[in-house]
Amino acid sequence: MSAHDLAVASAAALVLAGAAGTALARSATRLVLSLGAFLLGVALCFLALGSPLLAAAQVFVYIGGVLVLVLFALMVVGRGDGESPRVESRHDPGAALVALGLFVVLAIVTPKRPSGIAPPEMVSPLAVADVLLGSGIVAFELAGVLLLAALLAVLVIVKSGGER
Amino acid sequence: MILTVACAGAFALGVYAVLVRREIIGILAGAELMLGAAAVQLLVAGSGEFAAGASSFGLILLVVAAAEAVVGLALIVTAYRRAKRSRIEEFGEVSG
Amino acid sequence: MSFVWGLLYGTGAVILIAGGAVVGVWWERKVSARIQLRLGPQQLGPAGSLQMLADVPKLLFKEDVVPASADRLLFRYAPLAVFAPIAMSLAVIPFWAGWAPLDSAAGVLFFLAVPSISVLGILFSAWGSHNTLATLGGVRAAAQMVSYEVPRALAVLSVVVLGGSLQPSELMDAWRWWWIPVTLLGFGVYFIASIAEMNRGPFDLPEAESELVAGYFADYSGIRWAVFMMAEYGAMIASALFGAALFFGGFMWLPGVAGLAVHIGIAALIITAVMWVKWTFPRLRQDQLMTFCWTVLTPLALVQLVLAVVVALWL
Amino acid sequence: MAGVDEFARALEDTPGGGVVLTSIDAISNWARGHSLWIMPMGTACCAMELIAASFSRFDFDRHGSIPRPDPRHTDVMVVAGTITKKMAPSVKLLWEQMPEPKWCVAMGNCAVSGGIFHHDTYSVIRGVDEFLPVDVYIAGCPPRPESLQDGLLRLREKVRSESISPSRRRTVEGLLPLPGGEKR
Repeated sequence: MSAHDLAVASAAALVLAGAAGTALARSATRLVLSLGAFLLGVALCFLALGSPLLAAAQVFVYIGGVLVLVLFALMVVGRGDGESPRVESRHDPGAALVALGLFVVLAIVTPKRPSGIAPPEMVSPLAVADVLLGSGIVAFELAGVLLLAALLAVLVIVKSGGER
Repeated sequence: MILTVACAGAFALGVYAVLVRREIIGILAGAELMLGAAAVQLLVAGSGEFAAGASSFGLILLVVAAAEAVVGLALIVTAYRRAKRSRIEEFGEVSG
Repeated sequence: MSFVWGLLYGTGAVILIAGGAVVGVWWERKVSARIQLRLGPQQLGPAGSLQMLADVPKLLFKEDVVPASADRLLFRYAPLAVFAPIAMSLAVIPFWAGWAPLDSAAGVLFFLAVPSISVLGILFSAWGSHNTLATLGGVRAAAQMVSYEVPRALAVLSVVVLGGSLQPSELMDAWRWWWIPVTLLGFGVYFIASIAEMNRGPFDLPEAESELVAGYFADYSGIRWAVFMMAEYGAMIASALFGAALFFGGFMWLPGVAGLAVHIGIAALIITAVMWVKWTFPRLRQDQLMTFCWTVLTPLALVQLVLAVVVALWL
Repeated sequence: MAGVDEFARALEDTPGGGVVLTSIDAISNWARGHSLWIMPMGTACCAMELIAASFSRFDFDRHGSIPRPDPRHTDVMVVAGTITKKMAPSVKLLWEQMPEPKWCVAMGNCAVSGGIFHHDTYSVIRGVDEFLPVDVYIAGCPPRPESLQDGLLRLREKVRSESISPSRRRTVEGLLPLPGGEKR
């Protein structure tokens, strides 16, 4: 088992543990901690798959931005008593069965990368830029439009909430 | 191999969280799990000659997921400020 | 092999930040004394330079208070969650021609991204304290740090556009002296946004002592509080070294060790300027802070970006 | 603090550990004495002198004393001014929030003995030593910053006799009951 395999395995373990914590945790503190572990694990996976740009962007956008916002929303919604707010869930065998079936199907169907092969070459940010501004220009522009729409939507939502 | 299984697990756990969680923040976290797992799987599938393309579409996926999370959180905070509620059953009536 | 290298680097970064914090606190006390017509530390060592040798053991031997209502896990490890990302961010700063400790292809983005994890540590400490003042301070810090990341990243982007690379060593190879006038506005934005990013005055609303006592670290005593202070000085050192390299060329002026000395000298000047700003300007109000970020700093950074793009295309 | 206490006890029990313990004591006492950070508990006119002490003419930062607003970060509480019965619980709470080791300086006649309010008042506490373990008393109404400086330097001498070991510490009862019963 090479160092790269070990890195991949630890990243995968972090992803799985973080996901389990996020789905099953009872207190909001644990939920946020697990979500942070999951997002960090995803960033490590990106790094192990040879995309440092995507890993840095993941840390920048998710851990520095989205996770902070989640914590922020929890602080706003769950304040009052000193306790960490509880996150309720209604566990149900049907849902578990659906999730399990999905897991089996996904694990069988999705394409795999054989383990034990050499670490992939690092994708340079220039190559990504070539794709984004070349063949992927439509998707890139659409993502920009989507971001603008999201920005306007947030402004409208927050504005209308403040009126009452 | 191991990454694919872990991602499938994370995705399934995300689906489970969306199905069983009652707090909206928990549901949003489940959606984040699914998107993250899908992004890693995209990179796994695209490693090799499509690496640059997979990376760029991973980036776009990141943008979409971030936009979704931000709008969702804005909705939660606004709903809480309006009616002091944050559980999914409490949003039964559409007209508020 | 890479593991050993990482361990070595981590130890080096912690020693560098600790040493930098010791010198930095002494220097700050001297600078602030100068500004307020005082003398500053005087008794221990020449010009009081050994004052921190008394302060650090004192903090080490202080009682380690954990409030009864605090979330113990979050409260205890939050200082580390604030400190570690800042120590990590030192890794991508280029110190030598063609060399940075971690010369990643996305190094510049790494420098902007990793310190933003420390916001999470601040929120954890604020939430873990279960203290109104700490919570208010943490919420303020989060809002401020997430907002000021935008102009800071845009300002750094203008240099990236001129250099055409996100890799620190390549960027420094491409560096030319005439970038300084082109990116001067960008440096101004970077300087102000960095001050806000490390929660120092006049943007130190998260720890405003006149209203929030000490904000998110109000309940920390002894060594844990010292780790917070070390993180603050570490952020200052990292931002100054990075800014000195990207906006002023750093080691590019002279070859070899002399270049490194020039780099550190420019960074020391930037740090002194940060302290000067802190002890001169009064603290802003929260709404002024946000308005300043979104209506002044971000447009200025965009203007700088357009300027850099025009220059890069014209070449 | 518990960890440090256990460490000190273990040192005392090992033969030859006393030498190490006294060396650590010497270092920590030197460090503590040269870095006495002030918790400014200013309630009346003495507070002006206390404030003047950290600015240009007197500048206590010269010998390492800086004021910090947070009780958790400080070592010396300087009670400067009249403490009324209504104020006393807050003073006591702030004192309890300071981490060990901590010292208390009673600055000015009011804090020493009630001062001009010693006779014929119903509302003033006759000296903070009724509920705080005072280490240094500074007379004056108000005392000049020079005398506060003298008081802090004397406190530094007192700190030299401290120890990190609980059995060698000359502890005074840290928490006295509030005069007139516990009222929060």
